[in-house]
Amino acid sequence: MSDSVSLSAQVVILAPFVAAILGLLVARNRPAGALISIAGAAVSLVAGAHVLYAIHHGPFSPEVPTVGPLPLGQLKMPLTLLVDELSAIVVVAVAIVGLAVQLFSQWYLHDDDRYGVFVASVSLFLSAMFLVVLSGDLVLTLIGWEVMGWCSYLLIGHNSRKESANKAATKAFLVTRIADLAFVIGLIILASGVSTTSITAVIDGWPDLPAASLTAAFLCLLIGVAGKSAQFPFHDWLPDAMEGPTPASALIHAATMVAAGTFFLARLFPIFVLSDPARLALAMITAVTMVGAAIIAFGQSDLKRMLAYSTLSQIALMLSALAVAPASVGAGPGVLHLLSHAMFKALLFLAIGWLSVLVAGTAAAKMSGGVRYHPQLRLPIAIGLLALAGVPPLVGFVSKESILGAAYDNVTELGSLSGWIVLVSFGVTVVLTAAYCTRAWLVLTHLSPADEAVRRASLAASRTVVDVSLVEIFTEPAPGTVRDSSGTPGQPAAEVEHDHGHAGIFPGARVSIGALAFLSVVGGLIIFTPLVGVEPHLVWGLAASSLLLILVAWLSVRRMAAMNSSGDAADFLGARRIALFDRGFGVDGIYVAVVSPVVRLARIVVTADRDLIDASVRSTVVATRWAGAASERAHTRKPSDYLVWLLLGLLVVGVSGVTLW
Amino acid sequence: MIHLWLPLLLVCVLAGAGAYGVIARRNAVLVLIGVELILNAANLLFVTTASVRGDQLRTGYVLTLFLITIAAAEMGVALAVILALFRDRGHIDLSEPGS
Amino acid sequence: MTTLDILFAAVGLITAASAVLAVTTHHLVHAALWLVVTLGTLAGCYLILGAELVALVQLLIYVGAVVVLVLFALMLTRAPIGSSPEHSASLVQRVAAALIGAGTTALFASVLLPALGGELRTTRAGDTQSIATQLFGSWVWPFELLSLLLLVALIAALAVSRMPTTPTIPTTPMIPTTLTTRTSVDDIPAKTGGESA
Amino acid sequence: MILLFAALAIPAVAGTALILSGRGSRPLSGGNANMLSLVASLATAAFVLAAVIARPVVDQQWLPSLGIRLQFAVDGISAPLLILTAALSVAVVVHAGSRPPHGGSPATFYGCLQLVELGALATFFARDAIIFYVSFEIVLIPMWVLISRYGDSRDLVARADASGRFVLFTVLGSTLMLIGILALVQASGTASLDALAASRGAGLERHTQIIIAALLLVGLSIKIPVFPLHTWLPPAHTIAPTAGSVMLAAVLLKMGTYGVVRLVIAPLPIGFGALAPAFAILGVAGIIWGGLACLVENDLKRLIAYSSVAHMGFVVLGLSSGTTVGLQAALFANIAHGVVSALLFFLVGGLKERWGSADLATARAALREVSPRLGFALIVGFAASLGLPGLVGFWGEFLAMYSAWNPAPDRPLLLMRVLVVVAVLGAGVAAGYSLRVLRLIWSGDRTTPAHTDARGGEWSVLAVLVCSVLVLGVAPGLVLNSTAKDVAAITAEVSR
Repeated sequence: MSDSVSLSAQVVILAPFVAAILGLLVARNRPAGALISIAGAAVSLVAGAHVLYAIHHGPFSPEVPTVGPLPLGQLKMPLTLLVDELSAIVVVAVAIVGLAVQLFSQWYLHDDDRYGVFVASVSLFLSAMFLVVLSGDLVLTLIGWEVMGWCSYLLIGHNSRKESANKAATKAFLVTRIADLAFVIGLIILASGVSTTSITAVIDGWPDLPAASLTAAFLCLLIGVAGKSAQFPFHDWLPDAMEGPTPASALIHAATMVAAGTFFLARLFPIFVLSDPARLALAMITAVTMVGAAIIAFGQSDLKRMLAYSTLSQIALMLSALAVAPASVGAGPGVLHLLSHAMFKALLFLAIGWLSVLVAGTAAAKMSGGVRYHPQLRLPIAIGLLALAGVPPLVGFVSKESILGAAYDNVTELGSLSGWIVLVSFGVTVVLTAAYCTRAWLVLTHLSPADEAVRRASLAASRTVVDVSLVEIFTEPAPGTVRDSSGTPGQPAAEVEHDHGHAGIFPGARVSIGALAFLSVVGGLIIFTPLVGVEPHLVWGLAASSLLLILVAWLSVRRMAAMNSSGDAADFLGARRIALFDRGFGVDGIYVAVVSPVVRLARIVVTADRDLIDASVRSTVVATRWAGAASERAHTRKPSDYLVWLLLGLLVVGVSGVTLW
Repeated sequence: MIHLWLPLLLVCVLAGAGAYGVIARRNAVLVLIGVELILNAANLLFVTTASVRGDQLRTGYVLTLFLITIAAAEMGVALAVILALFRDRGHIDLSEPGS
Repeated sequence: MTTLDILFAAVGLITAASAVLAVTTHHLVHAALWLVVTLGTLAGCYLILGAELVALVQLLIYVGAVVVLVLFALMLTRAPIGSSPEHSASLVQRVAAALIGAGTTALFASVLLPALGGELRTTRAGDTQSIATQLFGSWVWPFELLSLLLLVALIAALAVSRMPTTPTIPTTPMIPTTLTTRTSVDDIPAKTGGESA
Repeated sequence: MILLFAALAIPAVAGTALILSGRGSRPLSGGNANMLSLVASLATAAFVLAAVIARPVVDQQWLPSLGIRLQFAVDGISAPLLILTAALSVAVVVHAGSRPPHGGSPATFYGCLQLVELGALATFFARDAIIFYVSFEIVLIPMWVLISRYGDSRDLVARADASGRFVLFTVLGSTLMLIGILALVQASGTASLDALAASRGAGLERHTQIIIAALLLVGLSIKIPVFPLHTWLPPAHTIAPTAGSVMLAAVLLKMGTYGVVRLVIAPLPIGFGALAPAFAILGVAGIIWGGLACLVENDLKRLIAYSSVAHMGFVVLGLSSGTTVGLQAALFANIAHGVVSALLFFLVGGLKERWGSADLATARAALREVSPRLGFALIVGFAASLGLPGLVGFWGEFLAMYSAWNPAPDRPLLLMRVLVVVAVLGAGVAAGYSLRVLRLIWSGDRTTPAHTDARGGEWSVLAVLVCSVLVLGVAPGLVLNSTAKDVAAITAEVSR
């Protein structure tokens, strides 16, 4: 039995990896690429399911070998996988989303000439994500972690013909990479404490080691996690990353990669709880992010970007669970929200992606009334938004309430500062989340075709966004429809439907959206089954009050929306403020302020390299020439002078011979 | 019986005078005179040591004889060079820079 | 003080004085003549040290031949008769010469006098017969080589004096071609020959 | 033993024969010379491979009056480097097959390549310090010919400058190294590298060790090159023909670090320990310096040369740590840099031929659009260059940083940790310049001026290198297992 678990765990990672390589080899062949990529994800799902099944039904060895331990003297690097309930359930969730995304992109990118490369990158990404989840070794985690970042770079920059996509990709990779530098140091500190990179050994060994080092390690790791999960102050790359094709956004920038930090901290939770300063830091970061991102999300004029900000907020939520959960509660609530968020956020992204194809854009103005025109999307989007808002009995409700429960436990049991911070910011976030969900829903269901032209004009005025050239995505149709409507901006959506309309959507894509919607509904119930192994912890009083808050938000946003002719509650803010929200309050400027001194320093370095270091080398040439000229001058060409030197030399030789003998 | 410091002192004086002559003179022939003095200092040293040592091979004396011969040969060649120089330049002043 | 000491001191004093004069006098011809005195008295010194043969050869070759050569050279190079101070070097050079000369003297004195200076020795007879025996016995090969050297010197002197005066050939300055100066392809030393193909 | 001599004799004979035939009145044609050279390189590679497997040992009296023995052997440390050298020699010839060298007879070009291979192989085979030095020097002149005659002929001043720099720097370095070697041999009484390594500096005073180690380190640092001594590298790379750049970056630089392991760390542990902090500081300075220079450098070849400086900085950091992990990291990073820089130089050399220059400021067709193969190789190359985990560049950097974080007990802990933090920043800068290059030449929508994609020999070379980058990145044990035993012998650590 144990052998089959090991084999399945290896297959989970290898299948998409092989699919990525094969996919690259057949990149020109669309059907083969689709088959390979979907098969890769499907095999992973089956293998992952088998692991999940098998570990509940029999003994197994949690340590699974990979490429074998590396001989590194006093540092042990076993490079093993670690299979347990936590990793198995997350593997299954990731595999589900991955398979759904692969199916969806077969349709979404069906006229993209780089479809083959795209799905190969997604396969590679899946492999890396599985590696992070199954990793039993800090180095394997790091490998998966960074490869995910690289895939994210490739996928955001998928449409590399577009400058804004290239910029967004570069920004995303650089921001996460810079945060990862601290992550690497954190890993090195963790590993050097116990002279091994095995995660189990790290968890076993660190409780006996100095707490200060542990805090230092975790603070470094938190920077990395904040970068990867787009937490304040590294959060600004994620909205820009929406330049990538929607399936990639759904998978990487909503469901999996950005949540990997949560998983990693959950993995290390037994020692993470030992470091109160690190937990407080995490609580503060997440509190800022969850409230700030939710506020910004409300004002976004682009629904895809709104989802991106909502992702920030939700990830902050799951991280905050780790920041406050008492050791007795464990990492369960955070992981639970990870799983539920993966489901409903992927669902939302795919549904919005579908809608964006139908209406040729993701701007709120273009999508206005989209659900009314395309009623087949009504149910998936409604489920997604309700789950996001945390309405029972959907999956989002269960997971959020268990986070709330964890925070409540913290406040009642430990009474720590971080517990209060999270509790308060959670309350604010609940209201805000409900508000922007309501707003999105009202925009999508708004029906006033007569006002269409007016709204377009007013929106064009508000679109003076100078963020990372993101303005293109508002004015251009989604990547999948570039060819169809290029040159005819503002074209009625109906014409695009000929190519991409509802009639054209592939059954696989529909099934994948349906499956995600189904899971978002029943997931909340599944959580209560022993299969997941996480016991949700609900505090009914708090749950009721949060529901009350949701209701208040719903009503007030409705009222705000009704006051606007557009039906968009955010218009209440005014065009200028919306532009500010679209820029994410100008955080991008901070990055520029960090990068430009580096570039200036680089210019100084190049100048110094030429005018200081190399000049000192060149000066030896000058010195040699000068010495040559000087000694040439010393040669007067007068024999009598030479005779002086000759005899003087002989005398010196003689004297030194005598004295030194 | 003789105190050796006397001839040795003469050796030193001759060598010093020769060295002075080599440097202080501008005329090539006079420089040669300095060289001769140094050579003779060497000769005197040979003879002095030979007189007090008196080895079987009579090395000191024989080498002195050889040295005198070599000096003669050297003088011949040197003077020929000086003459050639004189014909070439019109002077044999060693303080003038060469071409 | 032995008799020989007194004798040597007298002769040696003349030798030293005339040597100094030979290198300091402003008359060119006088210099040559003071050289004669030096070489002659040096022969006397050899006699006192008991080396008759060496003394005779000194007189014969040095005084007889070498000095004559010097005088000829002076005449052939149109040496001025009478005092010619312009032929002595600058003051700086003479000071340098004096220092180096004094230094040489001091150097030799510091080596020779401590080593041998305190000794009082009988002068062994460097009798002619034993020298001749050795010269034509043990030393015969060097002796013959020396005669060859003389012959070569003779021919060389002849050749040098007959050498035609040649125009001076400017030598190429050695300037490194790399690093700063423009170098054409041809300047780089060819490693291969078959470029043309 | 016959394997070993054959591996050295073939390039020697082939190289001499090619150079001689290049001098004749009817020189060998380019195609024939390429074919001959290819056969020779393949045969050499076969013998090297056989020697690596069979591990022959040669130990014969050679110059008894000088105490020099003809000692050659293969061990775990030199084996990967030997394979790298032999494989790249084949690759270089294959790659040059479709593009005849400019500037002189092709036969001479290939002959020089053979001699470079000879010198590099002999350096890695040598187990006698004097023979090591002689082999080290064999490389110099053929490399100089490659740069000065077959280099970029657009700017003759720059070419003369680059080749002159190369020779002068290297000769200075190897002279210092020679003095160091002689002092080492004199002080320890043996020239055998094995005996020197076994003695571990026993019987040598601390200050003697420090002086000798300093001489050797300065000499070898020029070759590596370590930070303030690196200014010969960018011009040499820029000017050299593709084959020359590849051999220079992938093989010649490795001789420097290999020399540090063999001549300094193994025989002079105390002396190296005293100098290691300074060495590490310079290495890290190189990481930052090279990385920053890459951020604004506009000549692609120079950029890669500066990135080489940065990568070698990690090797230096690993070497300085004095632990098994550090040495393993350094040796692995050595190989990794060999593979990655070879890939990048093949690529950039090909691009320079297509573009006419390697200037990044000029607008070019996006590689992803017009030449996807080159684009793919480029993206893998730069991903490896920025140290992306899972590719070959990662292991050396990560392990070097780990080792410097936990250095040997006689190293200053705080300093080394500060250096790690700075080195990590350098890794961040590496990401910056890699993405900068990718943005400039890989992505974008320009399709003019169009150029051809890689195919034939060029593509096969690139593909093999891309595969090596992946394989070594996924399975670093291939190299680490080879070096482990001998590294442990050098550091003589008791595994906890």
